[in-house]
Amino acid sequence: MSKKKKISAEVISQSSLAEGIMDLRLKTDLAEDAGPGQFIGIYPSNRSTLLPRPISICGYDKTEKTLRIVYRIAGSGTAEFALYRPGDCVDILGILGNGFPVDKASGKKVLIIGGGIGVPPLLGLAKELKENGCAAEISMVMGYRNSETFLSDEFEKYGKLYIATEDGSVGTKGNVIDACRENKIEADVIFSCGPMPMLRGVAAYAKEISAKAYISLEERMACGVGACLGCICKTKNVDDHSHVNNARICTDGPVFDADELEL
Amino acid sequence: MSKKKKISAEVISQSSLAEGIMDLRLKTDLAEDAGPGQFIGIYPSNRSTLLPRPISICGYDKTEKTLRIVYRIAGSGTAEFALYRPGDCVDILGILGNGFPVDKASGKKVLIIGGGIGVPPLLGLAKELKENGCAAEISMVMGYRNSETFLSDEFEKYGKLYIATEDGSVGTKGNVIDACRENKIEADVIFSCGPMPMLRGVAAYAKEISAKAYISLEERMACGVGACLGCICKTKNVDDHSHVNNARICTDGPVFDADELEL
Amino acid sequence: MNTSVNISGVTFKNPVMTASGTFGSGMEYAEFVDLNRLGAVVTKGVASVPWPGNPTPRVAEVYGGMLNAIGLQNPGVDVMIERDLPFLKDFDTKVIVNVCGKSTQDYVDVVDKLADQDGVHMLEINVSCPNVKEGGIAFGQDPKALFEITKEIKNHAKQPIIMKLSPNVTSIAEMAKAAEAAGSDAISLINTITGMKIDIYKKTFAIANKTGGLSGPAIKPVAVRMVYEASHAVKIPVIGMGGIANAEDAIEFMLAGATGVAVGAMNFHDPYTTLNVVEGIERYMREQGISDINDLIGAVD
Amino acid sequence: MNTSVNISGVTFKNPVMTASGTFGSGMEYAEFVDLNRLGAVVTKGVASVPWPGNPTPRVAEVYGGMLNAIGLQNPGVDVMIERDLPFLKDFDTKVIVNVCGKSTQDYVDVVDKLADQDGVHMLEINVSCPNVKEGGIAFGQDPKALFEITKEIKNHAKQPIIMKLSPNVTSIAEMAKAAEAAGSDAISLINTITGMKIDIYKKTFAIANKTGGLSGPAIKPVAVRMVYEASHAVKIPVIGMGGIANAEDAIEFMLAGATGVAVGAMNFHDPYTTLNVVEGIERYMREQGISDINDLIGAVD
Ligand SMILES: Cc1cc2nc3c(=O)[nH]c(=O)nc-3n(C[C@H](O)[C@H](O)[C@H](O)COP(=O)(O)OP(=O)(O)OC[C@H]3O[C@@H](n4cnc5c(N)ncnc54)[C@H](O)[C@@H]3O)c2cc1C
Ligand SMILES: Cc1cc2nc3c(=O)[nH]c(=O)nc-3n(C[C@H](O)[C@H](O)[C@H](O)COP(=O)(O)OP(=O)(O)OC[C@H]3O[C@@H](n4cnc5c(N)ncnc54)[C@H](O)[C@@H]3O)c2cc1C
Ligand SMILES: Cc1cc2nc3c(=O)[nH]c(=O)nc-3n(C[C@H](O)[C@H](O)[C@H](O)COP(=O)(O)O)c2cc1C
Ligand SMILES: Cc1cc2nc3c(=O)[nH]c(=O)nc-3n(C[C@H](O)[C@H](O)[C@H](O)COP(=O)(O)O)c2cc1C
Ligand code: FES
Ligand code: FES
Repeated sequence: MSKKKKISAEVISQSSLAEGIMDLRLKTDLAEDAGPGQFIGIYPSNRSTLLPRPISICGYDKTEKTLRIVYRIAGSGTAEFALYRPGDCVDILGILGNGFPVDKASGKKVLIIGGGIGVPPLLGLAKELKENGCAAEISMVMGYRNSETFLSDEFEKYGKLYIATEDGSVGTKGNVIDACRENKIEADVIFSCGPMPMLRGVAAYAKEISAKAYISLEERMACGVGACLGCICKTKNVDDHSHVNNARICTDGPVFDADELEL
Repeated sequence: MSKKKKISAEVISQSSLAEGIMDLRLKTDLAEDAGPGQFIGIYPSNRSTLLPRPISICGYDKTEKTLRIVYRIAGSGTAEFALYRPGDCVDILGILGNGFPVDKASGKKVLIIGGGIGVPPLLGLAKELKENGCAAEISMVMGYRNSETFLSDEFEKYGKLYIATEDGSVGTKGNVIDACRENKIEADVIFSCGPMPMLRGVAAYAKEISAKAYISLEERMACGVGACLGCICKTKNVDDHSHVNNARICTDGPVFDADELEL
Repeated sequence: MNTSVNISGVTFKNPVMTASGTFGSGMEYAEFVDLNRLGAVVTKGVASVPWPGNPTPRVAEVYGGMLNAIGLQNPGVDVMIERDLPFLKDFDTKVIVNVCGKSTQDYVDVVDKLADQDGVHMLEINVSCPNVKEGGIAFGQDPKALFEITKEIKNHAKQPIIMKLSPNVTSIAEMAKAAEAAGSDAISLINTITGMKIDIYKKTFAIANKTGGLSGPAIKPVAVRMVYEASHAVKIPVIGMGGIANAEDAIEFMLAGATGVAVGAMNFHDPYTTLNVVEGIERYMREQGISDINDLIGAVD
Repeated sequence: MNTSVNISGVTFKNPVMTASGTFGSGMEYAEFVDLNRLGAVVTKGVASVPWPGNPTPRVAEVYGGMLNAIGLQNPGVDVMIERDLPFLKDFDTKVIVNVCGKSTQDYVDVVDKLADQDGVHMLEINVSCPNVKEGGIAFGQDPKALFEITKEIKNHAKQPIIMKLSPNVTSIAEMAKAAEAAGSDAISLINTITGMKIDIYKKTFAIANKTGGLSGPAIKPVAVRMVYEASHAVKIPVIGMGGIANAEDAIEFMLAGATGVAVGAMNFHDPYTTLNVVEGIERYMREQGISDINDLIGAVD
């Protein structure tokens, strides 16, 4: 793996996928190091806000050297990003984080579960598993608020897709676990990203069906590179690096074996 | 006079007049209230700097509703302004300050003396005196560092122009007072703007030739509207508003009768 | 929807005030803002006699704020009574006069002169100005001195008094308690934090006084923390200030424990700030379904 | 051109250091910056045993800076000796180990363990962390307590010690003098200023610990002022920090009286900041015709 860098990337395109959900493509050498489940830090140009915004990699093209990110407008930083137009430059920090352990999928029945803004990083994972992995089977369950099921058309290319919506407008009415049960989805390995309550549900479901679960966590970050100890999560055992029951989400994660976490 | 306002103005054009000297034209209703020697506050859009930059009005067109300002790139704010392109919007505060008392020129021999970045506001004054004033005669002395005698071509339209340059490349080698002496310029009224040492020289020269001098001062400002008391100058007598020997440059000035100041 | 708050028996139509020294006597900003919309106008500090203040430069810009060392230039209380108070009487807003002095007697003189001015609803006592050599902050950095001067002023004051606290202390809670124990009706905070800027090319201080008071958004987290600590240490109402730029900031101070809020340096960035804060608070209350603004005070604990 | 400075007998190739807790043990930023270019690496605070630190959220962004309440999570001094110090030994830079504790004995235990580590050139004693409940800042807000603990640590330390001062005090000069009187070889300042942020929509504190330490450009004017005051109060060298983002800022601290300077939160904004500061100082010296960096120290007075 190459060194992490802070560099300027060029905006290639940006469009809106759903209400408040943006799809941004960047030209950058960092794409060469990208893997599914990793993330970058994006710096607002507004000089009163100084910290990078952690955003997952949704897709990457190593030959074209492009990164794709899909994000929700959540505050001042993302609101600024939403204004970017082709040709604009943006400072980014990357490639950050460990990413999903795709090798664990080899020969296994894989289930990918995403919820809300946890959906985007799983698209890159599904593509990688389909194109370069050796998974025996790929099922996917994506949860949305309503009929704005962004990215679902793209997921369908990589396996069987189930959808859950809170308002029941598409697929199962309810959450992703409801959809798993309704469709009696079996799996050996689960990869997941989404809000913490959903991840807890995923970990419990994995136990039920005796699958391994690898889940991607979120926390407030400052450095993004493992130095500040801002972004920790609780681990069951003493962590190798910290020597206490804390792991750094930005470097030891964001993807963890659910069995190793105190959720 | 209308109320002061903070409003957004549109950039019409911007060009460079000399090394580091910019000529910016803005479309704004504030132009209707503008007079020579007054100024506006320009807000950087960089959110880490919050105070308006005071910049004198170099010219105005009340029918077209345009303001012209000429400024030197001196720091982060002006460096940002220099990047503005037609169509950009910029927040401005105005119209600020009292301006030159053009009525004092009526029937008089007028001498206008400018130095460095004090030159621009005098262009609007010369134009006003020529077009709407009743001055008996207008002479002008402008001091520059070198042969980059920005705006001098425009001054020539309004009266007899003498130039002083520090390096002697154009006109008198030396300062504006050297040029006044060399050309034995007589006057009843002097209007001046420039660095403090020059203004002291102007006040002394005015005494010598028994002229009245009205000089425009600079000081660090915060509010620009007379509220913070940041921008005072020392007055000979107790000031009417402050009840101490201080006048506010932003509202009582920037133009003062030199006789009333403790220079 | 009720936006009015009560501080020591005085009712304010809303909690939004101007921070002393950043709004002149209200006259300068009346061109921009309808003063009738404000909870109160807090005037620039006034002494018993005119003060000339400090040499220039008196202000300097810094990241997210500014330094000032005006040195409490003011025309004296007599001019305030003759000129500024009559101007303010025409508006339907409360008037709080900020009082400064070099000795206890100075403060008392001003307080006495203002005693029968019915256009003055409260007095804010500035014992926290970092920019004058004597008096001022000396009272504001020692709980005993603060207690003594508060007591003496309270003996003279006809209007309720607000002791304005300095953030340049180890324990703001201790200072708040001293003011309360001496009978202060309310407290306000924070005054500016002492700072310095050096011009590395000119090799001089950016402020003639060397140090100046830091204000603006840069100090907001410190101000919110101190308002929280002070309001948890005393029972008297707290007026919060320090970097308020918009309604969100003002609400943050109220949730931390402030009954009133004041806009300072951000008036210089945007002369409409006070009005925007008033309107933004109303919008927030509507959106959040809050019918009484008093429900916000100290609601995050 | 000489860029080296001497602090209590230790020579630094340049005055630029990393602020403790913002640079890990150097390992994390070695990907971005050649550590050989730095005057010193100052490590994250280390205690005698591993500390788990505070619950999350531990960091929050604020205008021009951030709040943190990490709570001094650290793997304990033994791990530092086995893992981090050997890593740092390979670089041609000085190593300053930042030490934390809850009791005097805690500090002494760490200092004793580091005594015969020749890869450790100085010890920085953190008695100013606002984010731990006991110890820490309690020593850093009372001159007597500071004197006592400094004395005790000095009795044990084999390396020269730097007492790191808290800005959350009424008089920084008094604290500096207490450290000097007790035998501290140098002082460093400022640690973070205690702040608070409230999320007005979620109605919660942005930091689980309620309060956090404010750092970043927002605090620079306060830090410069305190470095000026402290360096004028004592004869021992001062290491200055607080919001340094570039060489201009670093030079400002030196002109105010700092012999060394440290980059903290701005590493998070730009991981190359330390290197840019080193190069920018050299450029400034060339442009201004300054041949010895020591001529900058305290040059504005
Ligand atoms: C590893 C990781 C991957 C992420 N991937 C994505 C993604 O692919 N798409 C997406 O839309 N969002 C993603 N997020 C969340 C995203 O980081 C926040 O929505 C974003 O930082 C908000 O920034 P803002 O300036 O718009 O909001 P503000 O609220 O103005 O931000 C203020 C501060 O809080 C931080 N912050 C706010 N919300 C979050 C959050 N949920 N998580 C972490 N920090 C936060 C910001 O980074 C900033 O420092 C991810 C978060 C993490 C930790
Ligand atoms: C009444 C008045 C009229 C002026 N007219 C002109 C003009 O027509 N053309 C022109 O080029 N300049 C003019 N100036 C000077 C101009 O205001 C400064 O050059 C400008 O503010 C520098 O801003 P900056 O952000 O580029 O510099 P920075 O140094 O980054 O500014 C930092 C702070 O210092 C203030 N500041 C810096 N230099 C000055 C200065 N010389 N006077 C007052 N404040 C300063 C800035 O406004 C800002 O608040 C005038 C100043 C005054 C007071
Ligand atoms: C230019 C200026 C002048 C001030 N003058 C006074 C004053 O006369 N009396 C006083 O009590 N506070 C004075 N202050 C302090 C403010 O009232 C306020 O407490 C402080 O600036 C913090 O609020 P802010 O960050 O919103 O400005 C002054 C502040 C500024 C910026
Ligand atoms: C995330 C973080 C962790 C910190 N940890 C420590 C620490 O362990 N020990 C210490 O003495 N100071 C610690 N500090 C304080 C810094 O070393 C520094 O004094 C302060 O942040 C001011 O500098 P800055 O504004 O450049 O960040 C920490 C600061 C931050 C932001
Ligand atoms: S964000 Fe700094 S350690 Fe993870
Ligand atoms: S700038 Fe505020 S009074 Fe002139």
